Amino acid sequence: MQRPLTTIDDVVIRFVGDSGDGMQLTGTQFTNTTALAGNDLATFPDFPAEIRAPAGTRAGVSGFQVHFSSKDIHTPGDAPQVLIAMNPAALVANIKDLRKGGLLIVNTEKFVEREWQKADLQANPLEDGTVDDFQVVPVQIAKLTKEAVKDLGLSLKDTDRCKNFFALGMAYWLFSRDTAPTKTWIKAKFKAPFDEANIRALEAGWSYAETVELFHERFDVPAAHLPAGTYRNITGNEALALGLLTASHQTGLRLFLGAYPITPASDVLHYLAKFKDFGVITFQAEDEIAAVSATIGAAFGGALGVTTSSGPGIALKGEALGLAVMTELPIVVVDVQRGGPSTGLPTKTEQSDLMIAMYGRHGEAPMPVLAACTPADCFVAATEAARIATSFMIPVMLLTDGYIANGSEPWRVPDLSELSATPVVHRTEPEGFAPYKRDPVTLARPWAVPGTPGLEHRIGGLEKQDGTGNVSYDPANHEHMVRLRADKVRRIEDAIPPLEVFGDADGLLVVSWGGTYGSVRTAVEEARAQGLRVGHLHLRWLNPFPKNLDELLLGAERVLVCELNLGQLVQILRARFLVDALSYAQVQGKPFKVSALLARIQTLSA
Amino acid sequence: MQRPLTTIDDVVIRFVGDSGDGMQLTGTQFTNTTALAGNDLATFPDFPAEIRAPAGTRAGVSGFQVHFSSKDIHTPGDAPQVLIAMNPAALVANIKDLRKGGLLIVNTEKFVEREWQKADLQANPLEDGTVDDFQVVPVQIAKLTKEAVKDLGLSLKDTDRCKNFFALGMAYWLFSRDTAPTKTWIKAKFKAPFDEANIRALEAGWSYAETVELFHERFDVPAAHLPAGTYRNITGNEALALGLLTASHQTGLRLFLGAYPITPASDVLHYLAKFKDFGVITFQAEDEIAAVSATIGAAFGGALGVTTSSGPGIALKGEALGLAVMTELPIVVVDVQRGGPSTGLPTKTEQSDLMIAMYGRHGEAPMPVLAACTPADCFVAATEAARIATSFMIPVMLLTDGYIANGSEPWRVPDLSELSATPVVHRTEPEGFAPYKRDPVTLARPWAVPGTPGLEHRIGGLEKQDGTGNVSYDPANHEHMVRLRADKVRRIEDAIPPLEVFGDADGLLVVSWGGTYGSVRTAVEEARAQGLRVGHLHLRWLNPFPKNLDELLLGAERVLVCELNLGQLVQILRARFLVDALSYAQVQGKPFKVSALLARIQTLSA
Amino acid sequence: MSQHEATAEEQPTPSYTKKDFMSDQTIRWCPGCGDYSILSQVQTVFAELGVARERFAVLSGIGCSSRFPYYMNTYGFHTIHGRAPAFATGLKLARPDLDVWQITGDGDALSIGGNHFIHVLRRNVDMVLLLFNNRIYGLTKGQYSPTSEEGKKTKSTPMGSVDHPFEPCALALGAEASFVARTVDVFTTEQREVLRAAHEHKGTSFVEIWQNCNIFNDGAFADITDKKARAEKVIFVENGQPLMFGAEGARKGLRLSRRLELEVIDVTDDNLGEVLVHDETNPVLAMLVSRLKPPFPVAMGVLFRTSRALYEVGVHHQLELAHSRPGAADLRKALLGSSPWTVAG
Amino acid sequence: MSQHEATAEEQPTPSYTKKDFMSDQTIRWCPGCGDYSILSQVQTVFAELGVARERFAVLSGIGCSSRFPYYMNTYGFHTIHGRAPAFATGLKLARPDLDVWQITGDGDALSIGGNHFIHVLRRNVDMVLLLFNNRIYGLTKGQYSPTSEEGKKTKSTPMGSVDHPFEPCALALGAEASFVARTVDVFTTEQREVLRAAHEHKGTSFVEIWQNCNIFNDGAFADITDKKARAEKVIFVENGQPLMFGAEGARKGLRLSRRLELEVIDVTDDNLGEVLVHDETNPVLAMLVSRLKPPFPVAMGVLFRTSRALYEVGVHHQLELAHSRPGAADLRKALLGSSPWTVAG
Ligand SMILES: Cc1ncc(C[n+]2csc(CCOP(=O)(O)OP(=O)(O)O)c2C)c(N)n1
Ligand SMILES: Cc1ncc(C[n+]2csc(CCOP(=O)(O)OP(=O)(O)O)c2C)c(N)n1
Ligand code: SF4
Ligand code: SF4
Ligand SMILES: [Mg+2]
Ligand SMILES: [Mg+2]
Repeated sequence: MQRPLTTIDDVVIRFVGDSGDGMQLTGTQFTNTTALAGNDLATFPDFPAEIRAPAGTRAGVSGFQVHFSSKDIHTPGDAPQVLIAMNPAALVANIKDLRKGGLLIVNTEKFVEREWQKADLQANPLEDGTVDDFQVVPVQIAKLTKEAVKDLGLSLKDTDRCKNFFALGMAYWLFSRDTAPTKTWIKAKFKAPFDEANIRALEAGWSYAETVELFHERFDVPAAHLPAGTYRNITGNEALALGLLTASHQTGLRLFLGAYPITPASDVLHYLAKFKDFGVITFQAEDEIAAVSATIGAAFGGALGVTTSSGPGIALKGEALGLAVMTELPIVVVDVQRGGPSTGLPTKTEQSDLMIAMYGRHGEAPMPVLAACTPADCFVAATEAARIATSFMIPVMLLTDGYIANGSEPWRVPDLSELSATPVVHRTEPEGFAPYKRDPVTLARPWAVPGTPGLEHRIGGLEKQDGTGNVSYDPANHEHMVRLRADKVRRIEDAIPPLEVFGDADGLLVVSWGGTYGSVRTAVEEARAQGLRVGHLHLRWLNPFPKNLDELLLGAERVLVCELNLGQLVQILRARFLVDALSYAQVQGKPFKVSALLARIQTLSA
Repeated sequence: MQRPLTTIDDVVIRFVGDSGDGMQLTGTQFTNTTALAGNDLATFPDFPAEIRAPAGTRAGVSGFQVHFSSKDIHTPGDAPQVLIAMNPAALVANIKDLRKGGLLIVNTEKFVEREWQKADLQANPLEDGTVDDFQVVPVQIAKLTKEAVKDLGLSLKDTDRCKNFFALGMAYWLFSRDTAPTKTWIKAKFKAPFDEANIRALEAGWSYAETVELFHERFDVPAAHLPAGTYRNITGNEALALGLLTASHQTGLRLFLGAYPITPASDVLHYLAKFKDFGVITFQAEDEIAAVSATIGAAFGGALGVTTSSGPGIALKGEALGLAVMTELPIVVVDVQRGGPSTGLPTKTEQSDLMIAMYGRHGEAPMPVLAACTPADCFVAATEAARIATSFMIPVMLLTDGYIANGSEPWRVPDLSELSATPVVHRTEPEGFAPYKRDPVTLARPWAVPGTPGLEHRIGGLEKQDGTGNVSYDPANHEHMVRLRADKVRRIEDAIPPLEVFGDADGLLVVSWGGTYGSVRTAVEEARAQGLRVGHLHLRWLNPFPKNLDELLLGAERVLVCELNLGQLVQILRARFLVDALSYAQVQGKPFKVSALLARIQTLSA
Repeated sequence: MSQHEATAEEQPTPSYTKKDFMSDQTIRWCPGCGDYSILSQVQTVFAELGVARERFAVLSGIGCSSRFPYYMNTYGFHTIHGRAPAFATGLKLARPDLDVWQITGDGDALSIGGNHFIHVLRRNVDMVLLLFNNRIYGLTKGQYSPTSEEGKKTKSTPMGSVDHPFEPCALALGAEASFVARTVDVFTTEQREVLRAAHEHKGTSFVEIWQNCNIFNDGAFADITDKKARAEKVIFVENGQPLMFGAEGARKGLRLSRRLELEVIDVTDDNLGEVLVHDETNPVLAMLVSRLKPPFPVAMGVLFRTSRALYEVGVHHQLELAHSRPGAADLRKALLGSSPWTVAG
Repeated sequence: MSQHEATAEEQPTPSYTKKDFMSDQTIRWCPGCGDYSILSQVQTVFAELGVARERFAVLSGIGCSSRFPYYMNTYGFHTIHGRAPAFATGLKLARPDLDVWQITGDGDALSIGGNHFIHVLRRNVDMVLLLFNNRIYGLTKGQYSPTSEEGKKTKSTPMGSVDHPFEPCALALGAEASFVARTVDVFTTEQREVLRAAHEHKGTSFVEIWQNCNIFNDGAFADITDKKARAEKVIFVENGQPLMFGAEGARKGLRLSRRLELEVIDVTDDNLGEVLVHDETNPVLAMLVSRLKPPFPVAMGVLFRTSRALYEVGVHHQLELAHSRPGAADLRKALLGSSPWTVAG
């Protein structure tokens, strides 16, 4: 039976299930297919800290949210319209987010007493009122999947593993998506008979939705009007890896990554390890201190040195970073922030490492700090960090976070011709060489690497005499050098673009940095659509600040700084500009909800 | 011949020579004798980073300055009136500090061509105009010493080693000091015939000054009017060690020190290692991470855990401190600050670790921070840190610096009855026990230590559920806990005294923290003596700030924050109170000169 | 100090069952993980040791294995990555009355924690150190570890690792360990024996436990855990016994060659005397057997045990000695220092 | 990448004298420090190696010994305490064309730096690692170190240390070292020979150099540096030669006992065959001789040497292999990923 096809602009769908249910894979496939359909999109995977928490428990719930649209969007969405829940634990952990009246597809076979109990429930959530406000679509996914694959000789366990494709098939039907890309992918990924089994499950899901009158309508989300070009879907960690690879291409330097695995930064190591054909060296060190030390060693040798980590690992790198500051060697340090303090909430997102990025070294050891704002922006931020590091001869700190690192969005892949070459040439000329003789503009010292005849010299962590680079205990030289290192960071302001305010610069100025860009921008857009005098100021550079930040902050009627911490940037802004900026802080291991931001903006605008 | 005896109030004398010349020992003896004479005093030892730099070079110059007075004094003095220089390198490195018209005693035998050359000089500094502005007293110290000890059968090298006592003898004569205490000390310290030799050298110096008409006058510096009591001379590191020992006595807890040697903190380990009879455990760990980890382990076991270090070591402790924050275990972390960044100027002083003390941990991991202000104050600060740590169940950061750690002053030794007992009792009652159930006032959780029946529980670095202490990934609980940990620090404001301004609170308010107390107080005293409307506000607690800081800052006409860094406290004050505080920053590896501070105060008051 | 230490010997120890050592926390390891078996053995053995439950302190670093303390109904401390030996050292120094156990993984102990690992062994702090060696980073989802074999393909080594692995027992021996043993997650009886021996030994008792990570390195030890192959592939060393192995009917033994290398011989009544006899106090033998790899059988059991001074005992001995001196622990005297003076009122 | 590596073989190496390796920096060690002698031997040997001066990179941590790079007229990097092996690994990975040397102290390498030390050895990065072992912390003015003997009284151990020390060579062997040698600051000829052998070896060449700190641990090695006693107290091992020592007329040798322990015998023509012959490829022998202590003679020379894969070679081999595959290093392709799509203009 033909169901009406409703065209809508914007959908948020969330797949939730047990860690073993393959929700991450399902979400990724839905995303890729949706990307190919030309929608703008943003994703938010959310998984537990355990590898495999006990099946059926709330601790084991894994989710993947996709927001897709025919408009330009910035976040994975606050609240899904569609929730596909594979078991009771997943349902109860997620139902509060589903919009009133939203579509709830449940895998009914799991809604039995043994399963509610694993989820610490006293009753069947399908029957106790929990789902009253929603359009519930109960489906015997397991049974239907079993039938679809029954003659393939699969074990029960293997059969059960196909059921996420059944769910995916239903979702495809619902949003009129093409199943072909997923089939191609299944064929490439699985061996017989599992390829066939998964394809059958997928098709069975589609057909079931098509045939049985479960749904009253079908939706079409037309393609977004994206600028022309070739696109791909990309996560922040992928974009970061590609940005670093590109920086190596632009500078002509070998890329060296020193890293020790840590969630959520490990994937950068995994991605870069695949680029051996580009000469990329990835060194899985014995710990984070060795990782940063090897990176500085590689930079001493002339490579583009990068070290990636997250909170606990960043804390360990502080001492060595002081040495990079003192020896003025160009490295990029990436902190993919997660929930702290200590081991904290390792798989959750947070922005609470700004202060340690700014001040986590003993002595006066300033470092430039910048932050990426969306998954795709990690690419740009990485190239920017590398450009500043090598042109100023300085270690640079780049902040991302778990939210944008694992989230994804479509990215217009730049043409190689768009990637301006910024070749770095090591010094070879002995005439007039001194290790700490500086470029008058950037204050960069020469990068003279071992192997170059006539430039033999020695560097180290003791205070250096400016020019010669010799060890110096001279008080005046020390003061000079401490101020010079601070000045070098300040001069980067000449190499970065001025800030632009989105919307009204003279009303309520909402300030964000890093991965909260999307939610803040959306909230400001919505506030402006409601006629409020609001502007959005997003900071990529946190040290130094762009030159015009001063006038923008002082020109605003009111300043609201939104951060996923207890208010770190707001402190720096207050100190620097003596502006009575307000703080909107949230520390829950998850991104801001647009609705909450909007509410705050409304209150302040009232 | 009897020379006139002039009574003066205040003297600054500096002994300078090669590292091998025993200047530290000479200075210490002069200090002790002066202390026994009842003067108030302050000392400033200044030695090179090398163990033994090449003899005769500027890098090898070692100095010891003593300021003594019949008045109450706060600093070792800006500029000496008397300089005793054992060689050309020492002379040229120090002469610029000697007051115009000051007395310069030189060991003439070292002023020969070979020796100037070692000091990178082209001419004899005694002859090229360098010393024109001073009263030069040339003495053949080596020859005279040799004669004094000639029949004792000493080798040339050993003979030469006595000459610092000759110099000391001259200084004793000049300031009418008793030689007896030093003689007693020599007898206890040296074996025959070296005891005899040193005593003879000391007496020869005294007699030489008495007999030969080198000096036109002799001075008497009468005893200061110190409050009644028993005094001793004490360095900051000694006072710190004794403060910790006393805290152990007050709380009834075993003192455990986990430390890895590092200049200038090592002496705390050395001093505490001597108190084994008190049950003090000193653990020289394999590195700073092990040191702090063992300390936290000991605190888990119920001990008063302390870890001491300096900049590079503090940077390494950040990750583990996050765990102490999360597990709410009471430890004291001492940072004896030195010149940074990186290895920096390891034997010089600085206040550049305030920011890392506040923010050197990933995530939101606030710690209380306080700073000692004089050598003797390290005692008070240590007991205070331990009191707060144990009563709030929180890791506390205590800052001192190389200047007060090595400097000394007289200290009125408290009677045991003055040391209030603040006994700490570990929880033993199983009834109603939960590891994160809190005291309603301090928010302290119970300190339940292994070995206690019925209180078995587990702690760790993952976010904790308040109350139960179970691992919790709940977003709302995380926000609650992050804010609770911050609140716990804030509540310490109820346990610390309000601030008092010295002088005018409504004029120019000069703010200091830590080891700059003495110079700032002296400068403010001098400014006030000149009739300027100036006040001094010294902060012991940097996190939290005392409650009345707000009103004091806002009540001042102008605020000037003086620090040996690029302006760290000033930033925090500006951010917190939005006060347009000015910064007076100096980063030269040495303390402020009172004269420089005074000049700045005068300019701002004009 | 005294409040706890004093109570150490007070009451008779209650008799326990394994259940007394099971905590109320839900276990979060993957179904099928080798850690379950180890947990079960440790709980069983704890119940037998005659130690009051509150005296146990179980510490760990970070990793799947390091979740262990949560599941033990004792005092527990899940610390930070790699540093648990230092936490344990501090705890044991402060509280020698406690029975300290440390759980660690191959990454936790040998990668980030290598330094603390070798230092606790050389100091010989009296504690048990259990290293769950699954030759992989479990918790961070499958990177190679310092015990992964060369050529291992993992997420971080798509073309295979080029790192030569550590042999944990050999490293421990080089680091002055006084007790070195090896066992396997599924060898439950042998494992419990090794755990008992480790507890009995005075000093840092290092036990390497081969542990299957069925998610990221499944079957790493399948070769030897396979029941049929076991007799041929494993040699259970026993002090004073000849080093022999082999399935029924096929007696094999180890002999030392002239080049000082081990070689396998088919044992007959004639050459039985040539078979090396295991001497657990001999470091050379320990080194030789610890390094045995296929085609040789791998060695299990107590490879090495020697008696040497305990760190915390040495430390406390000095405290007591110092305390026993006349005029000791006089705070007023300590505060006054060597040259005080008095100012009259 | 290519800019430097390409030039490695270009010019013939100029011939150097020791002076070419002396920098213009004033030496800041105490007069009489053993470090001077080592500096002199290293400078002498560098001049002989046939390596262009600019190819040398000398790295160090922190300590008196770690000041070394400042005095060498080569590229030098005085890094941070304990981490130099990691800096060196990064440098060598990025620049396999360089001749990397690392200088460290007993505190730098074995206390704070223990982890990096064992990891560089197991990875077998091609470099020379010289550990100046003075059994004390020099730079921080005299605390005991992980190689100080038990009972040592220092500033931090007024009643004597209770730490059992590491035997650096044994630790290195346990950590998979491929080259282990030992020498003494004042044994200048033997030291230079060891340095040459270390340079020649492919892999991490670990050399322990006993070094006198005449300020804080004077005479620590006086026993064996004393010219007269030396023959009785030192055994210079040589590959393929019997392990013999003794003053003229008194030939002594080492024999392996039945308990697998070394014992000293007076060598006669009859029992010469019983004397162990040094085999530098045998790890057991290396372990045995490295642990010799008085009353046995101490062993000097190359104790162990084995050939195994080099870390940086393995890494670069994979890079080349990957690069040689069809369609390799296509940036556009890498950026596009596996499923790009096109939006028309
Ligand atoms: C300082 C720090 N770095 C990295 C991590 C991430 N991390 C957690 S566990 C682990 C390794 C786990 O491997 P292993 O010790 O073998 O334990 P397993 O999970 O295999 O039991 C890593 C790298 C961390 N938690 N802290
Ligand atoms: C992180 C850190 N911790 C501590 C120190 C202080 N420190 C410098 S050198 C040293 C030990 C030196 O001993 P060793 O390595 O044996 O070298 P030596 O001076 O004896 O040659 C220490 C503890 C430091 N510089 N950095
Ligand atoms: S990932 Fe491996 S080691 Fe970790 S719990 Fe799962 S099976 Fe066990
Ligand atoms: S302190 Fe010792 S090791 Fe350091 S330079 Fe002096 S003699 Fe050499
Ligand atoms: Mg593991
Ligand atoms: Mg040393």
